[in-house]
Amino acid sequence: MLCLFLTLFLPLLSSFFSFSTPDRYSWLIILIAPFLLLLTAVFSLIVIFSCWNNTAGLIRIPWISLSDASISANIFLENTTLLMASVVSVVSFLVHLYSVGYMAGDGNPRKYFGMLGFFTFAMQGIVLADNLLVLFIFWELVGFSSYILIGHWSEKTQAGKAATKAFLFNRVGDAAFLIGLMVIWDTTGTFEISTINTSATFEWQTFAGLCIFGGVIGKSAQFPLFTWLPDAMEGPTPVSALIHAATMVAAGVYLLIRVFPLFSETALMVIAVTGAVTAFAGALAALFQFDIKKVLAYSTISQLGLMILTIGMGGVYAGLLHLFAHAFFKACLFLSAGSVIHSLHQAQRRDQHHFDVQDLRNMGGLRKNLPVTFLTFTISGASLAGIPFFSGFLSKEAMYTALLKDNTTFSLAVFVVMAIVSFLTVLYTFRLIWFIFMDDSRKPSALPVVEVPMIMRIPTALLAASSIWIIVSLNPFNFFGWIVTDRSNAPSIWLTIFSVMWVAVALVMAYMRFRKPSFLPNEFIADAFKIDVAYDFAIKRSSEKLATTVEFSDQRIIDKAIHASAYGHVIFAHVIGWFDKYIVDGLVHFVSSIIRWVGGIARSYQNGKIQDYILYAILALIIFIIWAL
Amino acid sequence: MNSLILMILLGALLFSIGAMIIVMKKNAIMMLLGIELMLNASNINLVAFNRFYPTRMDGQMFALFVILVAVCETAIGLALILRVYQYYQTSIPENINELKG
Amino acid sequence: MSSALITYYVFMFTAAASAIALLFARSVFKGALWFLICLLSIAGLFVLSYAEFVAVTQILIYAGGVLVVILFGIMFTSKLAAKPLRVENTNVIGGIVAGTLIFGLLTKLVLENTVVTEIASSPRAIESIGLSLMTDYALPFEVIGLLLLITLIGASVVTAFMKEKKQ
Amino acid sequence: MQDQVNTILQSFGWVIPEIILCSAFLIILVAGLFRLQRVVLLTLALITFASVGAAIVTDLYTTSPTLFGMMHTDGVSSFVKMLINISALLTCVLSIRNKGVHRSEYFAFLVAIVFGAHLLVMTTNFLLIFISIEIISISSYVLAGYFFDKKSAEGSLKYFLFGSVSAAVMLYGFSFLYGFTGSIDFATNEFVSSLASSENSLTYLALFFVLAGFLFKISSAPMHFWAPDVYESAPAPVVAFLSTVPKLAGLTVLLKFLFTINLGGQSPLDWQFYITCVAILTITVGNFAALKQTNVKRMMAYSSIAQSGFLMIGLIVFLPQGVEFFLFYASVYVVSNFLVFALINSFEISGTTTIAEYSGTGKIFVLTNVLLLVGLISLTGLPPTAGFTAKLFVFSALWAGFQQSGNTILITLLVVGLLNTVVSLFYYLRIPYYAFLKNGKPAISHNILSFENLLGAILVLVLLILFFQPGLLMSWINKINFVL
Amino acid sequence: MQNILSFLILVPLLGSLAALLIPSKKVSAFRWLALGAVCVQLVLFVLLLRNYQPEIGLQFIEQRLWISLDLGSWGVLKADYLLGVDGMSLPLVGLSIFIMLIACISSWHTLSNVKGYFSLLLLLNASIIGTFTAVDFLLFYLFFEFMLLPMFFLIGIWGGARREYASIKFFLYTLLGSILILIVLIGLYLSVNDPSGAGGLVHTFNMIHMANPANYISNTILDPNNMITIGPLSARAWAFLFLFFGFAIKLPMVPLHTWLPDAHVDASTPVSIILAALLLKIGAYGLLRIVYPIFPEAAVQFSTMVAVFGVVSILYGALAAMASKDLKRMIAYSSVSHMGFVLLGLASVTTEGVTGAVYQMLSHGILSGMLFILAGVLYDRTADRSIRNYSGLASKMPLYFVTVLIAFFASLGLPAFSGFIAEVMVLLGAFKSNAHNGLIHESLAVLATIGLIFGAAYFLWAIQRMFFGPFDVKGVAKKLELPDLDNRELLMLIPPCIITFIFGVYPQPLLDFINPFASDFVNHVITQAKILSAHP
Repeated sequence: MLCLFLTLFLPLLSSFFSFSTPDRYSWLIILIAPFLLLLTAVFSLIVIFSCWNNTAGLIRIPWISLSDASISANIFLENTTLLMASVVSVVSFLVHLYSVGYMAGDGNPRKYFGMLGFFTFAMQGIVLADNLLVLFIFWELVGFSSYILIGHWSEKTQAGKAATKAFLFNRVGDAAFLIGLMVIWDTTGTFEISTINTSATFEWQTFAGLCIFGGVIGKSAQFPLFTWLPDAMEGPTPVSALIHAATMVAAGVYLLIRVFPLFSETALMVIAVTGAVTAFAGALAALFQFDIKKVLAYSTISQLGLMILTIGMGGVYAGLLHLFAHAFFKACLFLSAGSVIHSLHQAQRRDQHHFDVQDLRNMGGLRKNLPVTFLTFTISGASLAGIPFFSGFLSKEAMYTALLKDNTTFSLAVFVVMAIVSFLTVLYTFRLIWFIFMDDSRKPSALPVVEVPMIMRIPTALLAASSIWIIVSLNPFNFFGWIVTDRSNAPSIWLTIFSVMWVAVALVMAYMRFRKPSFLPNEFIADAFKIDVAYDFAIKRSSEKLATTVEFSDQRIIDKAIHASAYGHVIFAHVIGWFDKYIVDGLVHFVSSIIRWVGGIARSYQNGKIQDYILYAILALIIFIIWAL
Repeated sequence: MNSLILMILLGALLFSIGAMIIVMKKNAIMMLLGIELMLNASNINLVAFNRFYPTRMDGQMFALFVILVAVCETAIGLALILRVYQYYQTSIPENINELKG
Repeated sequence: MSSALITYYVFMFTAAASAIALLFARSVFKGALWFLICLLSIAGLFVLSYAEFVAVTQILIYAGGVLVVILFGIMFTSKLAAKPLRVENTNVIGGIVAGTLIFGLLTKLVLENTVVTEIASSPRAIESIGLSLMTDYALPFEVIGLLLLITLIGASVVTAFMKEKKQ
Repeated sequence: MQDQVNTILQSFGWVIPEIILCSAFLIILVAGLFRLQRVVLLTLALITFASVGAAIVTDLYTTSPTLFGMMHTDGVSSFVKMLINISALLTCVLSIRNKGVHRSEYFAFLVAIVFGAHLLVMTTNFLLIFISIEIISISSYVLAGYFFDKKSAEGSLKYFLFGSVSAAVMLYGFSFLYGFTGSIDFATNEFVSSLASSENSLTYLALFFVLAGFLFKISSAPMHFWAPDVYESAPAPVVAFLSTVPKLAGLTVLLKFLFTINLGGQSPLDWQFYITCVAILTITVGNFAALKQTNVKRMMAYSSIAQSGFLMIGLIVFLPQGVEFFLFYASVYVVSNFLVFALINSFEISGTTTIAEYSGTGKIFVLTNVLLLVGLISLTGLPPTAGFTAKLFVFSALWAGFQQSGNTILITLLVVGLLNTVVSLFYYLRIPYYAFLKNGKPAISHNILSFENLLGAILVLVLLILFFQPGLLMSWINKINFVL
Repeated sequence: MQNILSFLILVPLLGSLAALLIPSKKVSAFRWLALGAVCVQLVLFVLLLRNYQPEIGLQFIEQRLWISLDLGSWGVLKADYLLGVDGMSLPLVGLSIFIMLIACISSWHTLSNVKGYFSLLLLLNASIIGTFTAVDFLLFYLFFEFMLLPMFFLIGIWGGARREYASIKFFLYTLLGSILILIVLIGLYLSVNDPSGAGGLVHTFNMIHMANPANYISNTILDPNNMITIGPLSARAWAFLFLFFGFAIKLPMVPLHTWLPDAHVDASTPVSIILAALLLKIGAYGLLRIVYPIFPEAAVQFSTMVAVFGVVSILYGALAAMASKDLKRMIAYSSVSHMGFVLLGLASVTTEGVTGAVYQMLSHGILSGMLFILAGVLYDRTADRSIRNYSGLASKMPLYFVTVLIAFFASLGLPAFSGFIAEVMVLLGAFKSNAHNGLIHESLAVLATIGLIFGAAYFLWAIQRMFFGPFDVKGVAKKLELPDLDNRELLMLIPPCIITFIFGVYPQPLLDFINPFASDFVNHVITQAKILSAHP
């Protein structure tokens, strides 16, 4: 119990400490904050070991009591929450550690570590809360810390824009979430998830579910509100790793898992379709990015889409598993990418040579300079790609299994989408690794790139270690383990084989496509060229086309639409402003000018000519008399 | 036609003509005459109506007092007209309009 | 038709005619004369209406006093002007409209409403007037005296201080 | 015969205040001949009004028998007479620094007007009404010209012409009323019964003519045209006097007249409706025309026109409470009005006559302007001044009248009246607005601790006390037994 | 203890008088005097708080006969000096004192005519406290009107460029509102009888008596049993509308709000603070204290209209704020938007809604005060309020950035700040209303939620434009001399930060005051409305 509270409040303490430390002692922060987070992680592991597989428990904490209703900030404990809590604290600790290196020399470590700690606290709040309103509060608070952290480098105009965009997109989703909360309060009179989940179906349930899912769309960057996530990469890379890959964006998925019983059939269907669209669009977009972080961002979108798709199809456990695995390998990918960026940046500073350190086209052949980073990047990339012996393979298998559970056309279609997405995942992962580390031909011109310091290598390595299969289950081809224990969802052996084969095909394809940017004139290659042509024709062209379309739609249509609506609002707002100034106020002026006009009339009879006065008086008198008689 | 009604109609005529003179004539003294005409209209009425009520002399008394008051008005009016004339060199009322608005 | 009645109509006619003439008078002086005729005719009507005392007062005070004062006024105010006695009209339409409206309204109402009753011949009223002045009308009688005093002083103030100011 | 003489002799006992006034008039005139100091004349006038006021206060609530066969005093008229004397007293005090007006005639005319007002308040006799109105008018014509300059000459001439015409119109109305009722006293049964029995539309015309005369006296629309021109050109104390004394006297006689001709609501003509229309017109014209005025006194003229409308509200409802509230309103109006004019006068003496010239005075004459502000606020009818209480009362009366008669014109008047309060604030605030908010160079730059400030402070105190304890005055008014 | 409320009013009043007696050269004496007076009030308030018993409603009642006029056949007209506080007014009194304290500190460096300034400020203080504690309608009206004049001069003399226009506009608008109130005030007291009066009729201004239909004199216009109709509506409905719009001007409600931006833009910082934090609350207070309890059936009848006005205010205010180029104007419009929530909560007549409405009043009081201080901080340094002329302030003024972040995010309804609790409560209540008492439709609550998005948009855009990017201040020569917050400003800003945070995290202490009031209120309105509208 104490451990649990410590897990929740130690990050807050860290945050508090960081904010209250004077600037002179800011070196203390980088000692204390990671240490406190280490404690958090330890305590969370203690909690998970001591409480794993216990029956669900509820810790009651009264909060607000009204005369006829009360809202309490209860904590709900079950495997899901415990798992998520430990993931959050462990990843957060590692990111803290990493940040010590990454953010060394940053002007404002107080704000950075303070907000990081605050974020961890809020995230733990989301995880542990049993009350939807409390959950919503933390939900918004993570959004707030995300806002601050994205905008950490406030001198960058882009950072500010990205932060604003992120918060506003989230706000749209949150508004829907809030409406959902209102419906739930109206119909059930409570916010407690444990109560809502067990209560009978109610009127407006689909509507409420969809509204809550609206919140998920915003937070987890789902279609159509996903464009904020790539932009959010303006923030420091560890932040992207923690918030925009491992935890916050996963909070939406987590929420879906928590309130799963709330969703009706229709709502689930919508959820699945949304997830599918997002997954596909994200994967395609990732394939054509040049910014290393944006590739990862689109990848995150795509993976989140997969989770949501799975949950929409009823595979809660599979979604959770993927969430768990994804948290580690994606965090590792980001941190590794961060290492690449960091080392290039350092080299660049030494060399006074300016180029975009995040652009794939400026990289190549870095594996010799950055061996550890190369290793961690590859391991986590493999996990992302779903290569056997990595956690990603197992979670993907679990998802396949979940999709194929009921043999409807819809589930089959969804399965196909998922397969395509995994295929694309392999492609872009390979492309990413290849371009950064292999392809020596495009190696940056003799830059003195050296490996990042130990404090950054260790967390990356730890995360990489967490991306192998053991973390999920002992059997590298079967996802049953400590997380998924229900053996009724057994994967068929054919599925495993298919999965392996599919990855292999994809790898081959990727290798063929990305190995050499320039083509060699020989027979074998000609054959390959034919395949290339076919591929070019069948996949590349069309997919490129599709991708450009998606990107186009993303950049132009959706973003434009959203921008347009934003502009529309601004224009509308200006119209309102104008309206206020001229019409509403004008009405007032109109009234006052009427008053003046009447006054003018009353005055105009006072022309100084006595005979006119008398005439007016007499006429008025006559009028009165005629009127009266 | 009853002579009494004629008296009253005569009064009405004088009253209206008095009002018209006051409104129309570009001379303060003419306006004064108009006022007198209106007062005379009242006097005609008072005297005429007194014949309905022969027991008391109210109407005639009233008319007497009206004549006296008319004298007072004329006196003060002429004094004022003279004074204005000193300042404005005119007795045309519509030229005396420094006060307006 | 008795001679009294004829006289009555004649006075009425002269009163009305002189009033109308006054309306159309082009000079103040002529206007004052028309007004004199009007006053005298009205005095005649008073006599015929058994109000001799009023008639006498009318002639003495009104026609005698007031008119003389007015003539003095005319002379004072016209000595400097270029066209001394000409009177022009203003507000013609308004005046005519107002005048006809009043007259029309009054005539209509008078004709509709005045109950024609037998006019009692009243006794010679001079004594009762005298008595009333000392009894019923004692207060107005006193007050009118005060009013005359006020007017006297007022008129003197108005003219006297004006002259001071001019110097 | 003997009886009549006896009645007259007995009547003298009841008219001591009027006798004092009458003698004071003569005494002041005679004193003027001796070229006495101004102070003496002023003291004489003050003593006169004070003693008359005292004489009235001694038997405020008694109702006299009919005096001289044509008037009587009762609570209402005594109260109004008291107000009139207070006004006259304040006028004298105000005139202390107006050197130009210090002639015996000035005070004599003040006394004469008060005398006329007394008669007007007490009488119900058409003849006496006519004569007293003429006394008031003729004296006013002279007083209005007491600047003895070009403008004041014009103002008093206009006043005279307009006044004479309305007097003539009123007289013409009287003559018809006499003809149809056979009585020249509207309090007599003869008058009332023949009015009630007559179906004669000429009577109503006559009543309207008479009302026109009264409306002239209280400067109510549509007979208000003279007021701005006269007020602008006359000295401030005279304006203060003219905007209270004749108005209160006129309102009192109008009150009696209206209650008579309304016949307890039995009149075929809905008098409530027409008088309410007049009030609405008056309030609106007064307030709206005041908006764009630049001369302070002219603005106050329109203000006083509008105030007549508010004063009329107390009469319109035809309820005894309405009369009580009218008296309360009148008292507060007198105090506020004199407060404002006292301060305007002190500015006028220093040559500040237009509103724009008040610019920047707020920083130098802080106290004067604050007191002025309180006065204007009271005229507007905002707390914490008695003006608010007074407005609250008259509007309460209006509401109650509406509750009783269900005449929707009353609720219209309520709304129009209150909205006009907003409009009125707009111009009332112009003086403080210029004084405090605008920067400017005042005509005189040194602060004089004038006695107007002292007077103003006293009047402000009265206004505040009456706001917090209206019962002090109302309990007095309550004792008045209102009978016609 | 018995007269503690009177003392609360008297202390600033005496302070104001004392300020008049001090020679105007001693500038600092006025500041300390004002500060001292408010501190005394604070002590008194703490005393009040300690002795407050949440379980009984109106308490600390002081009743003294003020006006008692015998009107003969009409009965007696009675007005009392009647003060009292309950769960709604007590926090508002606290808010007033707190804001006054801040305003005093904020006006520390007022230059011109310090004497007049502080005496007016104290006068305003007294009348605001009076308004919040008066239980007698006439007394309430007295204080209500009395606020106008000090405010008029505070805006008009110590204001900005167009101060004269703004002050006149402010005055006329609010006066128009109070005239509407006065009409109904007259009708009410003529219709209500004091049941404690022995025998005859006693016309009373007591609000508590007015809220009880049994006290109405039969056959008066506002008697609920006497269905008089004027035009299309009953007399009571008219009275409700008059009162409602009278107070809505003060609130301010769209479309009666246009005085607010002008008044704010041209008022000096402390005056803006008072205007936004306290004067706007008085409109809402009037609705809660007077309009709804006295005319419950009309309130229920017009609930949809009220809610629609609320929602329109929320959306319109937010959009207008979005279009504002001037920082203060934006904040002013945000006030319009926030006060819309009060209307919406009120219209729902549910416990949540009403609690939320009162909570929003308090929260907005603190937040708007803060926002105007922040706007003033910038204006003091550069004399420029245009949003687009600033950029990159975050690096130059980090403390300022932090406080702006807190204030803006708290205002846009970020959880953990009081605004969130209030808005959520209002929305919950509004949504629940249809199912619960059938007053307003759910879609209105949904629309109001959209207002939250707009609210976020304009605050965030303002932050983005002003604080992110490279540092620059256009059109200011000494742009590099832009010092961060000094101690005085921190002293003003930190307490509201803490308060809004505490009430956002743990609202229960405040709810313990508000909630009993809200449930009594809802009970009263709903049951009375049922009884009254059941009449034929």
